[in-house]
Amino acid sequence: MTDRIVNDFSITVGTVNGSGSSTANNTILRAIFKMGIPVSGKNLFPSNIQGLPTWYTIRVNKDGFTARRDEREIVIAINPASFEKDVASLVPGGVLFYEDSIKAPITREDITVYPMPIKQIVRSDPNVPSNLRDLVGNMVYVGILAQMIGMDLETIRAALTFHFKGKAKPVELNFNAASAGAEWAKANLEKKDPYYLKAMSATNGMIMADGNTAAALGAIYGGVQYVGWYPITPATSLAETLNEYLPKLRKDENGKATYAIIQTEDELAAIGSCVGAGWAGLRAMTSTSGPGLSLMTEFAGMAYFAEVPLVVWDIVRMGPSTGLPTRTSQGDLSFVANMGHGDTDALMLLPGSVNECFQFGWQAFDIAERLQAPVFVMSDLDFGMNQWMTTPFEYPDRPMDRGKVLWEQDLEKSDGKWGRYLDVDGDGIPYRTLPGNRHPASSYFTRGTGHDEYAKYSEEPQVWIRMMARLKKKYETAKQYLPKPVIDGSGSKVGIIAFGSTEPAVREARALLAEKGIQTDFLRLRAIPFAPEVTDFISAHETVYVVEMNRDAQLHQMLTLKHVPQASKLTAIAFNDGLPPTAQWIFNDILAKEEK
Amino acid sequence: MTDRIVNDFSITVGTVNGSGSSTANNTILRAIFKMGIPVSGKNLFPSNIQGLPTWYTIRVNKDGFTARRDEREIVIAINPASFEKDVASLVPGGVLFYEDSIKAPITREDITVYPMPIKQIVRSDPNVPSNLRDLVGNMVYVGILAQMIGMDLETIRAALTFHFKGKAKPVELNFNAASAGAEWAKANLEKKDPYYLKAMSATNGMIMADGNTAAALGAIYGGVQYVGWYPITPATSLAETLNEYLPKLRKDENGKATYAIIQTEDELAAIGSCVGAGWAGLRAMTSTSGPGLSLMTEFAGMAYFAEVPLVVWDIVRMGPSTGLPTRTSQGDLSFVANMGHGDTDALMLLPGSVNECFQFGWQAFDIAERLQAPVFVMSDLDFGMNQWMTTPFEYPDRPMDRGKVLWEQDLEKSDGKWGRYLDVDGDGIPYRTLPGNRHPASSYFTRGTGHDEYAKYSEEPQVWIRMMARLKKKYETAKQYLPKPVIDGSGSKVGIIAFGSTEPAVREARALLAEKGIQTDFLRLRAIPFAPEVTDFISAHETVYVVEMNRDAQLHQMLTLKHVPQASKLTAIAFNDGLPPTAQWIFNDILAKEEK
Amino acid sequence: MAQPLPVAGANVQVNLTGLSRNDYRGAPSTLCQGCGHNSIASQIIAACYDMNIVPENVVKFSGIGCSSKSPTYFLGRSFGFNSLHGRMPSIATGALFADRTVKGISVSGDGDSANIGIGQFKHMMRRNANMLYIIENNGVYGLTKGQFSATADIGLTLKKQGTNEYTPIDICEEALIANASFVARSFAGNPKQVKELLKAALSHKGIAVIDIISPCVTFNNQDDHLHSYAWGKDHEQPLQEISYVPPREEIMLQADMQDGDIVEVALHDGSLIRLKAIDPGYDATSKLAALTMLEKAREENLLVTGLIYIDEKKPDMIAMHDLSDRPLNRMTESDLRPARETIAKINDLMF
Amino acid sequence: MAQPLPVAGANVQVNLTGLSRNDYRGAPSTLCQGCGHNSIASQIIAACYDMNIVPENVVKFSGIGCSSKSPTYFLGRSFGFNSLHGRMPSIATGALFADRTVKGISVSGDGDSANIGIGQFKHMMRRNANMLYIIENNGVYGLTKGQFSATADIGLTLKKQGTNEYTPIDICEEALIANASFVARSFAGNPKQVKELLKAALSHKGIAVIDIISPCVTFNNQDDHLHSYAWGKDHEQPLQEISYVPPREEIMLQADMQDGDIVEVALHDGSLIRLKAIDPGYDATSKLAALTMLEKAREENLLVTGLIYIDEKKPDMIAMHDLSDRPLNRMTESDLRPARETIAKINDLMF
Ligand SMILES: Cc1ncc(C[n+]2csc(CCOP(=O)(O)OP(=O)(O)O)c2C)c(N)n1
Ligand SMILES: Cc1ncc(C[n+]2csc(CCOP(=O)(O)OP(=O)(O)O)c2C)c(N)n1
Ligand code: SF4
Ligand code: SF4
Ligand SMILES: [Mg+2]
Ligand SMILES: [Mg+2]
Repeated sequence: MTDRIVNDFSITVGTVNGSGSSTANNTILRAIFKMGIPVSGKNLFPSNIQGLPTWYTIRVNKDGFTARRDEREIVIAINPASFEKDVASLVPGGVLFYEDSIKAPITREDITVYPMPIKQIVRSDPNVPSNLRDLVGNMVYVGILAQMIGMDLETIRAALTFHFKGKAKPVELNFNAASAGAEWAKANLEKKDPYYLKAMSATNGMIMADGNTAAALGAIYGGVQYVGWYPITPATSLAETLNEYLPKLRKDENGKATYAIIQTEDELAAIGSCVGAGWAGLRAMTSTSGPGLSLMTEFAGMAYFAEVPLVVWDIVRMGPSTGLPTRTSQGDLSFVANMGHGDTDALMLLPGSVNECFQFGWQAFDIAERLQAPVFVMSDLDFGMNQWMTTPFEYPDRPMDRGKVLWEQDLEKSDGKWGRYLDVDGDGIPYRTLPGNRHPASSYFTRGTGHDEYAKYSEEPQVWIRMMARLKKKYETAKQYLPKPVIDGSGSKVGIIAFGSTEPAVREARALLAEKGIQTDFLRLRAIPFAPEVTDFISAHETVYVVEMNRDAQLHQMLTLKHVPQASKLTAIAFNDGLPPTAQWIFNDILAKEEK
Repeated sequence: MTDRIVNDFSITVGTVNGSGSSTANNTILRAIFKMGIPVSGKNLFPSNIQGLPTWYTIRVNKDGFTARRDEREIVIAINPASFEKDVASLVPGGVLFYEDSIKAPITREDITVYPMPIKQIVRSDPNVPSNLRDLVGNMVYVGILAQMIGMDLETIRAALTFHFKGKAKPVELNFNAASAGAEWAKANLEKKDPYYLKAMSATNGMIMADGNTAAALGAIYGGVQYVGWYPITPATSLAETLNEYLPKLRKDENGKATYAIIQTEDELAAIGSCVGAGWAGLRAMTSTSGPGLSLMTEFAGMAYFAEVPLVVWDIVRMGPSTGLPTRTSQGDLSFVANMGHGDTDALMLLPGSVNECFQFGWQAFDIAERLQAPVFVMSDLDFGMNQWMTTPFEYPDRPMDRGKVLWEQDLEKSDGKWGRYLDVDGDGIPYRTLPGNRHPASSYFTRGTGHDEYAKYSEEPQVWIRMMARLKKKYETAKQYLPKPVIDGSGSKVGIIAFGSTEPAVREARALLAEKGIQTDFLRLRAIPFAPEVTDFISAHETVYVVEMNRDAQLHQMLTLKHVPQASKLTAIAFNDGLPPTAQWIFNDILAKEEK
Repeated sequence: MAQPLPVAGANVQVNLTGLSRNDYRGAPSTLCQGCGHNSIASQIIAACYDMNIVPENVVKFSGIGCSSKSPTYFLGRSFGFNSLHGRMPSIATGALFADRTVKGISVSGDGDSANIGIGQFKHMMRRNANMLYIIENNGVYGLTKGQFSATADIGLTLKKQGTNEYTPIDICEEALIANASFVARSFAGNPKQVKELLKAALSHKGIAVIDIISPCVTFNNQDDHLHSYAWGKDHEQPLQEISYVPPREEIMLQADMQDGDIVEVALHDGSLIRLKAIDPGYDATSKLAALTMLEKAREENLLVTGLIYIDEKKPDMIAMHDLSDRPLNRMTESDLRPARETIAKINDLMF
Repeated sequence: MAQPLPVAGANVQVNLTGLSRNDYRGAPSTLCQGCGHNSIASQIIAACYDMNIVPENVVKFSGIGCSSKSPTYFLGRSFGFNSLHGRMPSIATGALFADRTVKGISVSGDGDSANIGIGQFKHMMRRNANMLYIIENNGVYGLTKGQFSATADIGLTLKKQGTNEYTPIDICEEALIANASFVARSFAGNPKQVKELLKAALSHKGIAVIDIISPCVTFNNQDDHLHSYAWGKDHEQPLQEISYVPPREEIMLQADMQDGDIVEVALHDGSLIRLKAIDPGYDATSKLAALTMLEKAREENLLVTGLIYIDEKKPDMIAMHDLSDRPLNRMTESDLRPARETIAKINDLMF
């Protein structure tokens, strides 16, 4: 037998959706996390509710590289429909756990095979009601796996207790099933494979959360007051989390709501109501994905032009069109950058971790109100719907920035003299008043049509030019309010620019490249328009690889346009098949280009 | 008195909309055209129905330069509200005709002034019913102008006969008013200004038409079968012209319609119904402008991805948002190029004359069906709603291209074997069948979600990659089916690239530059994606100015991205205040840059 | 709360809030002369003046169209939002959460609300926001020069459009079956009724829809078709004579109300709508009666006007959301950001 | 015209077109077990088989949702278009002009047609396209995991959503007042009625709406709320016993139809719907009766099912557009491009 392989492998569970296996799979993930071992879990699920093949991939890595890998060392095969494919997907020397009622032949000789009599084991527990047997059965494979790779049963209990919010009954039921599995394995299986878990302390002080939860919580700490939304995968859970936590965190002195959430009739109304709320002075947000975003186009253009603050979370899924609703992508950048007819500009925030989903959750409102503009936060399905390790969420480190708002007393001071679209401060950002202001000079008339500095309708050519030039200026000003890129480097010749959920894969790819002698610096972009630091980074490197998950190298295009004289340095590493990227893919592609 | 200035000046009528002056103004335009003198007319109107200031500008130019000019040699001032501004707008030495009931003081000494007692003259004709006096009054200034600058009264009659479709009564009524005006002027006004018209034969064999009419007629000759539309300025008249001409030109043997036109409930339904019709094998089109286009985003993405042919006419007006509904722009390029979430591509046709509006009217269908994709024809308000001189419309010079469609007999031959998204020919374009095909193997299931070569739903990563790569290939193939650029040049160092309605201004600016010793070559772009000729043109020049009507130099950006190594050659000449560009503006800008 | 502008000169007549009629006007209209929309704007001005409404307590909303322009022409001292075609309801929904003491007055057109906007219209009814929703219904698209709207008469022939083949949408029926809490119909040619209905609607808490037939004199004013002044004059049949009795006013029957079948409806603010039934027995609190009446009116080719339906008990949007009594848009960080100590608890809730 | 596939083996039962029931099936369902939508798909298969419909003569349309997936699961030999959320009606509108001999069968959900799609739904009714329009109504969004739709019961409490405060939209009322020409309601738990109504609807020329209560067993199947099997079973009250009599079949009363109040409605293709009134005197040709019945059913908390309204005389979309008798999508250049000589005339029409 080969040497032990400890805390460095991937586990894939092949099952069907709607079968309750997500509890089991999350339990494995959490149990490993509780053992202090860096871990990640990715759910690869179909766009339906019940009965189709689903895979859950867990990566355990002692060095903290938790990007998805294509290689599967351990496969737990529960689904007869995908069995053949699942078996074939194992690396040589890999391990197959399988539900022993699957009768398909296993022809591979290079793997270790453990059959699991799950149904039998469940039936042997008289405490499991017959209608729950299938559900609870999933915990049996958790127990068997635990026994075979050395997962701590107590961490399983902790995971279950969390999952069932402490409710003793389901915890016991499920824990017993896991224990039964473990006992059975102990008695019946002989360890023949090299894969082991061993407790560490690498996750101490960390938490696990998904990006949508983090975003929703961040928004609550950002003082969100209005949510207009429409369900769509993978954005739904963001609004549903607001629904869950807002009532707990945000009541006034009389126990009444300081916010309103409306599930509108569609996405046009979702963003429309945010435009209304943002205009009227509420911190307004919506969350959506591709098709919904496309429907928001007309209002996005209006919010840009009438200068209304609001926040749009785009949890990107694979487009174009309905595309792959349950697959991840970074393919909406170009669209958002040009969202709406006529000349526009867009402010985009690009969170690069679940913790940043929380941070940008509150910061997005400050930015939107400061700049009186829609802010698009570009998350994705991988962030939004998967559990990630993260440092704990931190309380906002600065007071809210409500931007330039004039109330009654301000107008009294200025004798009621003000102009809604007047560039008083020379930064392109005008002042605004809010409905409900009772000063008789407070009101103005808002429109998406041409208007002058005093919000009066105007078709004057010069007025139009002035307003559009001021908007351009405002988007220049924006750069100082946007999160700066995060740069990790020490003067290498090769630079990498990436953003969002590719971060772990890029980090790991850099390590792989370093092993080959290729040192790289890394700029993680956090906002568009680009900060000056981005230009400096490009200037400071001989080659800059731009890594992203889309077909057309959208960020690469945007960087090229802004850095024409240096454009030849910029090399696109763009690929998108719906799966989170692997470090290997990035590594291979850069290596090939470096060796050319 | 200075020398005569013959056939080279601009006339502006300052009036109010809804007052019936458009008949009068069009009459002037047409009468001059009938005199064989090159002429253009631009209506500068507000976004309401009645009572606000409106200007109609006519440019007469013997050399055929008919772009708008800022300079006004002759002003006819009918509107008291804009009187002061109108008087101020005259060039020194200019001529003011004004309604003499306007009592404002005229302080300028450097102009010739002709008061016009319009009301009196109208009242003196007992044949004019009192309720028509205001309307007919407009013709009085036409007559006075005619008399003073030497416009032929018979050409006025010809223009009126056309306008009233030969109906004798209104023709007489209006003609008499013009005659009365002319007679009055002859008797009472003494010519003191230098501006004269003189008959030429420069417009022989030409016609006058607006771009929307041309587009509609072109579409009819292209066999349009389905029109789903929603009213919006400046696109409305396109669909209304289809409404007018289709019944005349397109009945079957029983007098029944071979087409359907539906004014849908909104633009989502307009394009949606075109997607349905195009999918089912009809030549389908819609026409819209900015706000409507934004609403079409989700369907545009679907048509791209599900590969449905249809034609969208975008009669561009000033955006973003509702913007300036009655002002012109070329500001939708970037939006259309990125229309829809996810990775997309767009086919755009860019007509550069009213005649090309007709040509692209029919060609767009061939291209859409050949490529199984939406085709966006980017016209604008200046084309769409103004009268332009043009060579006559020509009958299509080639048979219809219905693209790759399989009917019953085709499937019989292939034994029913085919795949909707199979790249049989290696050009990225698959074959399709149409509902109503009765072969039992003909049907397939269309969706905006991921699908394989046989149109089956698929979430397979490799399938997705394959399909998206084939789409990319298809858009490469597209170049050979799109209209090539028109190039005018002879090896100058300086090139100009422009498209659409800026053509006359560019042409004139080139003449002005040539006078300054700057020879230029001109590439008029007619389609996106770019043909190889565009690249050749850029390669062949030292400097290339990209002229366009928008703030952000959108075409310049697109050219830059496709020509990064040569990008430093490309210089943006971009400006958009809602008015059609003048040659002077282009000339000044290029000259300043050339002299730097 | 209000800060009324000083009244210029002593001889200007003012209402109880110290404002003159002028303070309720807006910019001069740029609509066509004779357009029904202008006459409605005048009645809005009159109703607000009569009701002593403080303009700063109102927010105006509209979509796109000639009708949707009209908020520019009244209540120049109120905030206004001329939004997108067909999307006014969504804008209003969000905005009306900002300050619950502010009343919404919105104007839309038949194209705006029955064509492109019918979806937002229907769902706005369900939310029952505290807003007067006027549809200035002329059967055509005025601003784009005379295409059929969804309320156009079947068989109507227009110049460039040919003949309308589609059965019209009845805005009041649409509002009713979507459970709107106040539904009325009126006619721009009957300004007195328009005004009284506006007052009643402004006192209603929740969504108040008034479908006002408002002829487009430029594109659709054919004597033999609904949406013309002539047809309206000939075929109008008011359901009731309506008078609005402000809160705290002595409740006394006016002379012309003495005989006949008088019904009074109490509104939440203490005001009353007094209805002298012309169609005796018509019960404006019954949805079924309302639907029946509308269907019969359609069959008999009548323009029945008046208060069609009212439900004073339906909770409005603010109540449904159990909203704070304080205006949300005046809340500050201390109201909106959970206390520092909560963050640890939140982290504990994660795994 | 049809090219029926050869039938495998002699013992397979076939209908008059020579097709077996299998020829009407689609791909295996990927919906949840027990989902109402599956049972409706089975009845579509059964009805089409019984009616000897040639699958190639049908085009399927849907929006997005669990319900909208179901066209994959029936009539695998028909063309189909799974379109965008809420936008099926527009797709169908355009497509149904292509070949007038093709019948549309569409499936939508309550979210798809009453929330995002209510606008397209309403305007589809007005166009009266020749299409069966099924709404598989479960009061929730199934595919996005159980949010309230616009048809959700007021007071319904769902896991993550809390309690629904909004009054529901009644799809049949919506269809009726938009002047749909065929409106019915049924219940997935009453497959026999579903099937007969489907047959009647498929024979109707024009838009035929069937609102079918189709429980979502995963997210909304609470015994005490509409949209559950249990509630439906307890509260269903059929208006009639319905049987569909194909054209040319001998018209004979079946035994169980012998007594009672029998009404027959003739459809354009010569078939009949035979209604044995359970609610005697109910007149399915009266819009007012239909509205009254629906309002009463709502008040009395009943699930009234059956044929609610039918108007066989309303011209359908093809007729309204005076369309050629030949399929438009088989026309060629000679039909579609005006003759060469016309171009000179056109140029003459310009100035
Ligand atoms: C998305 C969009 N589509 C089309 C238009 C063009 N448009 C402006 S007003 C209007 C119709 C208005 O009709 P209605 O609401 O009845 O108002 P009216 O002018 O008759 O008062 C249309 C179609 C637009 N502004 N936006
Ligand atoms: C534009 C858009 N918004 C949102 C979605 C996400 N979505 C998919 S199905 C669905 C709801 C479907 O509900 P319903 O029509 O009732 O069908 P059911 O699943 O209940 O049968 C939603 C919101 C989408 N696909 N497109
Ligand atoms: S066009 Fe019609 S609706 Fe518009 S302002 Fe004129 S009369 Fe009124
Ligand atoms: S989630 Fe509900 S609607 Fe969707 S398939 Fe399952 S039971 Fe049917
Ligand atoms: Mg209207
Ligand atoms: Mg549903």
